[in-house]
Amino acid sequence: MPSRFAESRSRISDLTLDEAFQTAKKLFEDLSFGYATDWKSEQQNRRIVGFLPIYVPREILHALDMLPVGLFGAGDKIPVVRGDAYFQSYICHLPRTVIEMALNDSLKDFDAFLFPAICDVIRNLSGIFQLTYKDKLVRFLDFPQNFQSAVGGVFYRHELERLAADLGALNGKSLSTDALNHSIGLYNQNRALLKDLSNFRSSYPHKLSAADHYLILRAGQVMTVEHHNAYVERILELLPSVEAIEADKIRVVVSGSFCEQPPLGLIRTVENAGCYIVDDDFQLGLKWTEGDIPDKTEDPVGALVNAYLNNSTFSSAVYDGDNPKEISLERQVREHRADGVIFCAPSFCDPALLDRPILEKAMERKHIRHIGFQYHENLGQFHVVKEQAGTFADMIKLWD
Amino acid sequence: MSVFLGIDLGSTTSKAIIVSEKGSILGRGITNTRSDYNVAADIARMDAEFNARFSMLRNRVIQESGTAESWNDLFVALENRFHYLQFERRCDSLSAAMKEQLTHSRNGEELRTALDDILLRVRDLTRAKFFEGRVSSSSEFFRDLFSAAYMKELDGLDRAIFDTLTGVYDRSINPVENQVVEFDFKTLTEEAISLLPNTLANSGAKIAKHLPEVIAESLKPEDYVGTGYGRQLLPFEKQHIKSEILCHALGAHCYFPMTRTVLDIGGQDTKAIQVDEHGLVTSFQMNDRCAAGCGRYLGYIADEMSISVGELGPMAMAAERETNICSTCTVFAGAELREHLNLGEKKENVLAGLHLAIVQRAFALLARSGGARNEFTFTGGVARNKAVVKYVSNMTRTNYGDLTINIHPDSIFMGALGAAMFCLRRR
Amino acid sequence: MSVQKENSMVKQKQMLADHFMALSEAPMTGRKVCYTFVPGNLTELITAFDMLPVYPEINSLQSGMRQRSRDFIREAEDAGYSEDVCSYVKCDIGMMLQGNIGPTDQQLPPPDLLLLSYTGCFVFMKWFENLRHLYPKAEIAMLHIPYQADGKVEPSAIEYIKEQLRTEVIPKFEKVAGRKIDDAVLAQCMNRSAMAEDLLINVFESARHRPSPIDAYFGGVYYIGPIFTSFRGSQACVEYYEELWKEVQERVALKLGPITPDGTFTEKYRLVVEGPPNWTNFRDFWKLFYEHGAVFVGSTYTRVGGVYDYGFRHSAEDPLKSLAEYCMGCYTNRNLPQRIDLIEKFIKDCDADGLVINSIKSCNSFSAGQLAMMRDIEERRGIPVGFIETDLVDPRYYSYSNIKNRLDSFFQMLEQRKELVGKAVLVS
Amino acid sequence: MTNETFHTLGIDVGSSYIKLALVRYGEPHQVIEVINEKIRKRNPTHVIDRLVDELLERHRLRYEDIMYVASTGEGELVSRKRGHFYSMTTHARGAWHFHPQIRAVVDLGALFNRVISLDSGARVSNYTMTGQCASGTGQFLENISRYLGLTLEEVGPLSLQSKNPAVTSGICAVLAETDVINMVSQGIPTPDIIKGIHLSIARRIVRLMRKIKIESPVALTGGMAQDIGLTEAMREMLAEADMKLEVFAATQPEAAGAIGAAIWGGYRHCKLLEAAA
Ligand SMILES: Nc1ncnc2c1ncn2[C@@H]1O[C@H](COP(=O)(O)OP(=O)(O)O)[C@@H](O)[C@H]1O
Ligand SMILES: Nc1ncnc2c1ncn2[C@@H]1O[C@H](COP(=O)(O)OP(=O)(O)O)[C@@H](O)[C@H]1O
Ligand code: SF4
Ligand code: SF4
Ligand code: SF4
Repeated sequence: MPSRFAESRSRISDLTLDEAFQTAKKLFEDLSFGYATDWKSEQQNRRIVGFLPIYVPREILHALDMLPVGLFGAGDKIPVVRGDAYFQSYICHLPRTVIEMALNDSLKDFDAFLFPAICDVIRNLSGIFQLTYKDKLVRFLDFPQNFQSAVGGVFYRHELERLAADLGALNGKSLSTDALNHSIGLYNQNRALLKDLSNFRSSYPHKLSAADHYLILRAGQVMTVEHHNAYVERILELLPSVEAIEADKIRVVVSGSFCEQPPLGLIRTVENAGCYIVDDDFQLGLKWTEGDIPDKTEDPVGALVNAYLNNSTFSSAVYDGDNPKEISLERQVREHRADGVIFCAPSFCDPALLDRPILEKAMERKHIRHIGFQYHENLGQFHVVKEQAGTFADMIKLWD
Repeated sequence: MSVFLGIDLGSTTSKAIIVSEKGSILGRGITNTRSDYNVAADIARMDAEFNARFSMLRNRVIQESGTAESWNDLFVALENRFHYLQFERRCDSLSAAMKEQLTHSRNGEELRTALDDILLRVRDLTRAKFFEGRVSSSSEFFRDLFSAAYMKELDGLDRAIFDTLTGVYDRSINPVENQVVEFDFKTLTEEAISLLPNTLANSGAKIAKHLPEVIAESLKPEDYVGTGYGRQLLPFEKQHIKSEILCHALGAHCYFPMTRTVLDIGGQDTKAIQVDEHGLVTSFQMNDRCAAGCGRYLGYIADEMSISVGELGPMAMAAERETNICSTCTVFAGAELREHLNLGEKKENVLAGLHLAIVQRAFALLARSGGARNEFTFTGGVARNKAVVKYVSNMTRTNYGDLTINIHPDSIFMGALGAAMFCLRRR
Repeated sequence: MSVQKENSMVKQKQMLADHFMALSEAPMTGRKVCYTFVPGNLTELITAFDMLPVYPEINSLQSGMRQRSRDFIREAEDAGYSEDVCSYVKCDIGMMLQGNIGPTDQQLPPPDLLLLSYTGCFVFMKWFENLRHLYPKAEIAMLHIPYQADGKVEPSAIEYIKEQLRTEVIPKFEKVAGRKIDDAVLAQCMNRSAMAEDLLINVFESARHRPSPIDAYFGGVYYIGPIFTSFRGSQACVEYYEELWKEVQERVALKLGPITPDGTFTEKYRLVVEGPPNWTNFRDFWKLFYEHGAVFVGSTYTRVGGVYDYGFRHSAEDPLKSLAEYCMGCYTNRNLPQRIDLIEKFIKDCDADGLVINSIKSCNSFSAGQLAMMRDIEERRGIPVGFIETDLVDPRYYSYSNIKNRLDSFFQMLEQRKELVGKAVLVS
Repeated sequence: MTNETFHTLGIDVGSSYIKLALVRYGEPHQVIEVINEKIRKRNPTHVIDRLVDELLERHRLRYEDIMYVASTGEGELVSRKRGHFYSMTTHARGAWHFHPQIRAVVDLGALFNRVISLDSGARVSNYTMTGQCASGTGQFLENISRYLGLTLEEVGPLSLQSKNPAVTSGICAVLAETDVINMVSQGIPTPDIIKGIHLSIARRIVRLMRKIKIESPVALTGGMAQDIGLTEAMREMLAEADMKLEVFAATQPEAAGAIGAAIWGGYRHCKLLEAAA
């Protein structure tokens, strides 16, 4: 069968930067998930597993010969017709486009759906999927908020094993130590590459726009990890020779956009209004684990569990008892030499918005300038964003 | 004969329906809603009553003569004249009020002469329009007819007179419109008959013969129900007021018994209603107090472009594609429209985008109420807009498959019919 | 008209007054104070350490009823809390920012322990993270309750909760209380809880009678007061339910409807309701139903602090296991299909004419998915569903005319149905 | 710093009005002329070009004589500009120019309202603005006055005559038409209707003002600041909300953005000269 996306996987080494961005854009815009269905059709026993924001242990899926595909809503790419029938006006936008895609058959080739525990909306969306897809595997994945390995760890291991067993039943595979170690290695590599990319961007923000950076990351939510590794590697090769002049813009960290994604137009508007986004939490799931996970152990599931308990990044979805998020954010600002923080969260997002006062106060204590606004993924008018970000830049440029 | 009355006091138009005890529609009446809801209701009711008497008259005449064909044209001509006479009477009150205004004016005399002249021409112009059958009785009301002709007459005048005379009109129309003008059916009909062309004088006489029988029939309703946006302001007792949702559903059910979903886009609100096989509502959704997504949205856009609502649809139909409209808010959409036009986008395309936007919003509401099911009935003033109808049909097909879509030219009366049928159901 | 008061009501009032008195005296008496949440609350444990519980949600609720919430919410929004987030949190935080004056106009003591046992809602976690910043001195215990995502309780989840109780929660209690847990008190509490739970279920199930002797929503929120908050496991609580059950039985015998603030009541429609009530306009809201002769025979909100309808009772046998099971079972910790099943059970058991969903703007935990539930119920039972939107304590989201409009149509739907069924116009 | 003076030009492109300010920069800065013209469905780019040419001609200046042309508002539409500043920065500066004692500026424009807090040196320290809904903005007021058949200039004085303001809820800028007609029909006197509307606009603005911490005194800028009825209504609403803030309309409020842009332009010009030197 001729596959539309196969080419993008084979021809990496002579890819130009432009082509690379085109690929990412195409993947971003393809709401029928052609890449995934092509990949699935190439071999029997392959399965597609859709997951919602923000984090799932993709290593396990990969080891079971499954393609994890991130479902991050559909932005403004589809009109929401039936999705609104499921969510009242005061609920965030992401679940609407997800359910819209489910109802318009975009997800028909998916074999399973995972709903990580991050908020009540995603949690209840799992129930709607249970009612909608009676014949598919719909799993809610609880993450422990207790970080003792004898307590939360035991529970999480159980969750992961149960998940692996349920998923494995879909294609008759079971989790092998070797396969999982191998997968962990690949994802370690992926995170390292993305870290390099992000460092590059932070050092040369004029050579790679935030929107393109974003698209490269987004591609990682659809591509196989092998493909994405090669792809990012190639981009890293090409980026240094980009010719561009650094503009007179301020440097900002964007915080709060961990789940429902800001529209590309918003990311562009912020940069055009004079703010280089030097770090963000847009695609947090890809960079969830900090550092490498041991990939040569007897107990790779245990390694994943430990990584979750001890090496997770910070986010509004995780209890931060011993690891206050305001300190992490400060560190992020320092590390990226940012001039300020833009709190930019989805409307009606309880986790992000309830964190905001805590974070804002902490920034004020440290005299870090900040502004905040809210968005929804299909926002089309960026006027207000432009003015707010522009004034923020004016403020810092004219006086600081 | 027992008759029943249903009144739907909408935000833009007020409708009345009279039905017989068997549930057949005897008469329909419609007028523009004005600040005094009682007057609007009264005029609509009167209009429906006249309409009913005309049908009775016609039935009798046809029964007697045995042929229907030739009479139809005759009755159209007769009713046009009848309506013109009403126009004339109202014109008289308005003229008086306008002149009254001028008495305090410095150069009053001079202006009065000018005004007299203009009013005469307004009358002539409108008479011709009526006599030639160029008035659509369900969407052009006294106010619209008068102001159209009047403004046309004022157009060429010099600035000062123009301003004074528009001011005079602006200040007079509201009070006059809110007075009830009593008409006597018999007198008016006789007069209308006398206005028929000479060639039809014979037939006119035949009609006149039946007048006494027809006016002898009582059309006093045995029971009545009011509904619509303004229903709470009607001086009706509680049992005579019903929710517009239920009335629209029941009305749609009467027109199209297979209806399971009704979408009504009116001037100030949009309703999506699910109905069962008995015409009972099973669920519904209504939009909030925001103009985005209802008739006023289009009205506002039309104002922005200085065209009439009637022209919007045809213009949007000529589009090559739909410009993407980002704003939800009506006012912002208006600003966006200007931006697009300044950037050189064709106005047809922008309009198409605006039409699509309103339909998308209506469909979100529809989805919330449970989606579209077969048969799907689309009603309300906005259903007269061809472009909206096009998008409604397209979106229905893509989202809900091949459904039968009902759009009745009379469907503006659905709420009123439903209200009338309520009376019947509770007998 | 004078408001009718029954013994049980008087008793409950006294219990509350005593409790708040004890709280206001806590700084003097030295009793330790534990802030915690209603769903999945561990009252038995708190009592076993002789601590006094404070429920921030109840404070918010009371502030709403006493028309203070608008101010408190504004205070919190001024402090940077978004308009979009749960108003319970804002109301509570606003109250603290204004001096923590509780429902009885006495100042509430600050917490010695923040017991974050969060069942069925992620906002609870955020809420406590915020409280932690307001009370940096308090000890914090976190108890994570997994979700019943697959419609059943995984044994691993019970183990997980037990382990957390053993290694995290109880040690923190012991640290704050300065002593070990009193197992005998705990056992006694568990047994008394079970007794009260039996009686409560009797009361709820009395709604199967025609006319229903209780209103399971507007009355129900009072009936659950003692058992869902500070009193479960106490003797006073058992006595309250004995009294209540006696009163209900009397009304059943006399074929009387529920006691209402406006006196007698003739039942016309029997409804089930999903979602919490509105507190800021509670009476107004009740009237909207009362005027139409509607009585609620089942309500899911009265299950947020525990679902006892399927037989669960607290038990002294393995107290930690029992507490874990209790936490897992609260209403909003159940998945949507389970919630639909419970609603359907109420509709069937009590032969209800319709369902009302009061969708709360603040509460994603309840509200996200209600429209899907509505559709499923409509399909399963073919009864009318009225969907209204209000808020718990944010008066800005209570629009009388909007609700009235929707409810009028809903009741006319019910009426039409009754009329037609009565006239046998419905051909089947 | 040079003690020379030079000319700068600020162009504020709004959604319904275009404002120009010609400034002689140099302590003290001097506002030479401001222009305020309604766009009236014309292409704004053309209007801007014509206005600039006329203004220069009137003052016998060539384009090269202007050291810095700064745009603000919808600045993309200004082709001959050197730099762009955002509305909140410029409105703050424009108001501060006339009233250096102010600590906050509230800009009441055609589609957006903005609240800006300043420190004593005209530095913007915090700000917020309206977004999705046009209720309570200048366009809303324009619509209402049109429904009532009044000019914008008449609205303010009439409002002050009200004795018994009509009660209005948060109303849509478009559907307000019906409400206004209803009020007229109930025989409510025009001043009371207007006052009711003013109070409802003021209520929204005050709610916006609560969103960030601001201190007194507060200058109002933007087109609606010319409406004395609204200013009065704001004072009443502030009192009702127990906010002790002194508000007053800035001098030439409608041109504050353009003036601010011209002044910032001068400031940047000096900076750039310094950097080049
Ligand atoms: N001839 C027409 N062509 C297109 N649109 C129309 C026409 N007549 C009315 N409309 C639209 O219908 C709306 C009024 O609808 P209607 O159902 O009468 O409302 P209501 O019941 O609220 O009075 C108007 O706002 C206008 O947008
Ligand atoms: N003379 C006036 N009196 C009162 N209000 C006015 C007057 N002139 C203009 N306005 C109001 O000011 C608004 C325009 O304000 P402006 O600050 O120019 O907006 P923008 O910059 O967004 O175009 C108009 O919508 C109108 O409501
Ligand atoms: S955007 Fe926020 S509220 Fe919405 S699903 Fe994501 S985390 Fe939950
Ligand atoms: S968003 Fe626009 S259309 Fe909607 S209420 Fe506000 S002003 Fe009216
Ligand atoms: S979201 Fe709902 S359950 Fe959660 S804290 Fe708020 S009101 Fe309570």
